Amino acid sequence: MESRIMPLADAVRRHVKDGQTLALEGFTHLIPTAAGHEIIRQKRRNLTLIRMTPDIVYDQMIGMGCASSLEFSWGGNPGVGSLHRFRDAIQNGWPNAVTISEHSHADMAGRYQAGASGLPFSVLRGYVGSDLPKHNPNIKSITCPFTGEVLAATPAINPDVTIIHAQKADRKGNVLIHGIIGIQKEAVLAAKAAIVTVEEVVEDLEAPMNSCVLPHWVLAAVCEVPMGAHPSYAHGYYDRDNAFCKEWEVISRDRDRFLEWMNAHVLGTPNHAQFLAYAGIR
Amino acid sequence: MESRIMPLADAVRRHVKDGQTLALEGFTHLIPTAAGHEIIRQKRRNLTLIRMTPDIVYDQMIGMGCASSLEFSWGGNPGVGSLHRFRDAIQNGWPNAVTISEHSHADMAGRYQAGASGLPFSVLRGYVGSDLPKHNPNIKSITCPFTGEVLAATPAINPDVTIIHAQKADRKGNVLIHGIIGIQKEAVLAAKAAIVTVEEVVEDLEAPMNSCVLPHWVLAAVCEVPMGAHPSYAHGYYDRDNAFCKEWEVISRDRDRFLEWMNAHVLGTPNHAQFLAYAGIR
Amino acid sequence: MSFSQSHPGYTPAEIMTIEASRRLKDGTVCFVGIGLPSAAANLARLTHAPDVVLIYESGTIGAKPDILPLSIGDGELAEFADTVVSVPEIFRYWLQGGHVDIGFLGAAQVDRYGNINSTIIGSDYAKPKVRLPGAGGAPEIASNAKETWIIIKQSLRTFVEKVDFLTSVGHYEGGDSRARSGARGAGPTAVITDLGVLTPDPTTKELVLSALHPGVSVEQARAATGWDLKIANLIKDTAPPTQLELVTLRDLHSRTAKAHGITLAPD
Amino acid sequence: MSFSQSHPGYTPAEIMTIEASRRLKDGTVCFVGIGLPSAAANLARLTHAPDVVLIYESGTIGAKPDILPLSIGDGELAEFADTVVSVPEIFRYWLQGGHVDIGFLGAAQVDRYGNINSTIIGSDYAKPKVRLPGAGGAPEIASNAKETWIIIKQSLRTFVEKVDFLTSVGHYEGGDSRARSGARGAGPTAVITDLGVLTPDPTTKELVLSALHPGVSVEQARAATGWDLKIANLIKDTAPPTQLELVTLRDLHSRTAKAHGITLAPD
Repeated sequence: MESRIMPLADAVRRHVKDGQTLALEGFTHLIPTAAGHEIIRQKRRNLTLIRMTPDIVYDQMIGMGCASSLEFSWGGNPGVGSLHRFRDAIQNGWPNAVTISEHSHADMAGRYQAGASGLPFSVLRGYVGSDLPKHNPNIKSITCPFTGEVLAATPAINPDVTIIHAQKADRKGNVLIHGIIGIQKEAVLAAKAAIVTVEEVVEDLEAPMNSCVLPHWVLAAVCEVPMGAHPSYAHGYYDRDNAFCKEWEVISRDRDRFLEWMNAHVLGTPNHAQFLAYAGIR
Repeated sequence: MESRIMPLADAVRRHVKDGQTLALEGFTHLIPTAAGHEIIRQKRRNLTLIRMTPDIVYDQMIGMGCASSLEFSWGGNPGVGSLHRFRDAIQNGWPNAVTISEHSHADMAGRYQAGASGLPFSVLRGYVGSDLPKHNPNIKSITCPFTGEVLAATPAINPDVTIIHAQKADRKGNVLIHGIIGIQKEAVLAAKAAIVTVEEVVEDLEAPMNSCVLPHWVLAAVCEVPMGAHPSYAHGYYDRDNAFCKEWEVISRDRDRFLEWMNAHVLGTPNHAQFLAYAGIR
Repeated sequence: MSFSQSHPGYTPAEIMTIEASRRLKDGTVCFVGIGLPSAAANLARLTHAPDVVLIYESGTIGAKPDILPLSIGDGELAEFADTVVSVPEIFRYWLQGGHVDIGFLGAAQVDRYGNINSTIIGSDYAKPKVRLPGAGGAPEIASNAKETWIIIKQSLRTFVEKVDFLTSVGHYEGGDSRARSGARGAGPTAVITDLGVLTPDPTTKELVLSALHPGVSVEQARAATGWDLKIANLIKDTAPPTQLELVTLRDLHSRTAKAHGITLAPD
Repeated sequence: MSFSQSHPGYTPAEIMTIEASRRLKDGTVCFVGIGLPSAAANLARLTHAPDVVLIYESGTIGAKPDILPLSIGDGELAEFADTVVSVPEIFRYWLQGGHVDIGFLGAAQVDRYGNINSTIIGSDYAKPKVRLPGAGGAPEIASNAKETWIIIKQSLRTFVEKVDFLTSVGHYEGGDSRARSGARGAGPTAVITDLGVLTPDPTTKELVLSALHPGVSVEQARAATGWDLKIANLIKDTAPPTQLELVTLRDLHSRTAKAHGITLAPD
């Protein structure tokens, strides 16, 4: 059996291609930042990015020209403010035009569930009275065959590639996620291929019986990337870097300053360990 | 705040009424036998019983005349054989006629999920080619508004009362279920009222962060009933009583012997502790 | 300690948070938005409502944060929660399943019927004047909770005749239009601002000024409202903060600032 | 040790279980029914396929029971599993989600196209001759796994021209009717019995006898089949059990009997 454990650069090179639909998921916790940086380094283009809560790493990918489209339900730098690269792309088409497809959290969660469940669509008691369906042709309605009630129906999400970050994997590549687990299990199971970066590879997961475990055989690649979620956090490993999140507000406001920072920190470093060292993080 | 912790007889008296739709769930593990016995003692009638896997306790309730209808997906004495009281009721109307509504496991699970999710129906990639829909008007079809695929659609399950058994509760009535958790969380959240019997009430649940916990405020009653799942098992407390399951095959074959056993063991004892003592169980 | 009206010894943001917190009854199940709703809900929990149940959309049920979360998914929320479930579960089983008493929301704009905008400022969706973060959990919180509360600073910018974009339904077009639209629950039963409290007229469902914070005049409230604000027959006076409320809130904020290592954007 | 054909030193149930186990490749994801499928799958795991992934419908993924479960929800399955999930999750995310390679089923009746009956014996659903336990997980295992295997003792009672009740779809009415019905996966690719193995004709999809266990004749197989059984051009001979297979299977059964405190119904 070929090992699923490999360097992140190899996993991205092997599985992430131009023009794909990509979900880097994480709900404030466990955001796969290192994987996003590697996609920027490998200069992937024309990606359709999906995420419930696009934040700094999607701002970076959009600003560096990786994305042509974004599907989301809440975009911002949590607790800080707006995503300036995201706004610049939508409002001014810089560095390229990015189309958006906008949903609600409940809907996105249901759509991932449908994707993970092998169903073509999701049913939701939602969008009542909202203007969102007027601007999103993917929000349709469906009638209950028993009660006659009309509900919202939206297409399942089945990304070409889902990437998430987790606390640990064992040597076979079984992964344990712990704490705020978000939408990660669904995003992985819905994908055609899934990459997981982890804080560490251990001998024994020591997973409680009913915890959130992803068996190695649903994963395409598992990559050991310590602090791979920075500036997000990994429960039990390190806290959120709130100072960096505030700093990003300043870096990202200006196109030149953004490019300068990305060139030096991301394109100028060969991998996440070097990025952390260069940025002086821990 | 009124305490949810009360004797089982009080909980059944307060919440279980003739003619209701009732789900006593448990998937081989944690079957709420003591609660079923209490319903028999209180002589509830005309119940619509729902359960994915009706086994001994439903055989007893049906044989004692509590049920007029049964909704299920697999009925048997696991590892042993048939349910004789269930068969006698269906085939011969003894002690009263019982109508059945038959589904598959995947469908029942989805229907409970829909019920827990506040949706009126469930969508399933199922029953393809099967004769079951011919005999069950509740299995309809629905067309995906995006792909045009035709899928099965079935009504949500929302029992009047769901009863489950779990390992432990704290003094507020928060419940931890551990091991094979089956459909219990969905059955509880889908119900108008939920009763949980537990092996023990403890100071601290010591629940792992992402484990299956039911907060006290979704429960109508929590009852401490040690060995309340016998002859089923409670992971971490006691094993399945396979000898009793085999013995039930003999007791239940014959109407008179069945009635004699139920009269002596269940109607003849005031509660589960006395039942266990009378039956010489542990 | 007494509070004079001219130098009340507390800020408008504080009285807004405190007044919102007072309304949260012990034992209520509250689906909490980040920011002001979270501050008010936790103040309630730390004062008169120790058994209020706080649910955050990140999946934390019965959260008891000792510091205010900076984001909806902070580890602090998980650490002391009764249980932590997945995001689809929180929206499907707990919110849509009908287990939430109060949906507690912030907003960028609110209109006379309590409809919420958190999507764009401007009239053209494709070319917005300001692109806001988007819907998040709000549309389904607003249409599935048993009732909704909105907490927002009152100004001509935020209190508009008609929202630029209807993200999350309130009383929709007034009257019984909300119920006819298929939304569940009572909709917005209170809009708590830095000036006072608005509640819907029982028939028209238009938001009516029904309480004023100490020292605030009806004229101030009218001036900060983008429609012809109706005033309740009997206007209540919000009680000034108690010492306990103020100290608890300030302690909470100072613990929060210290823990996060940064000063939060002011409420 | 050698096995003579007249006194082969093993039972028909044993060679059936062993032959089924041999077909399970290491690393395969197998959704396992209770009874014979479970015995065969665990024998494979204990011999040539240590990394076979066993999923039981009770929610246990990567189960590694040391004794055979008496029921689909035995604690033994949970104790050594990689993870234990809820029943809706197992059916929706794992089976319907398309992650199962082999759906391994038992049956009360199977017909010439590999359709399964586990509902009733008799022609009248309302008044059956025998009421069987019912569908359980089988209909969706049969229509969602990448392929299906059926393990069943072959007799005129079990091998019928047409099932009394079609619980779970096989090759339906033959030809391409399965694919047209909307079922996913290849359907039954093997029916393993106590006499031999049947596999579908590539075009008609009718089950054809393609292997015989040691000492069993074509005539015996025909006599135990309720339709005009077709025979493959080249019939394979099942290899007799190896010492390792037989000892492992018997140890498994004896550990099982001892642990459950009762003798299981014979396979």
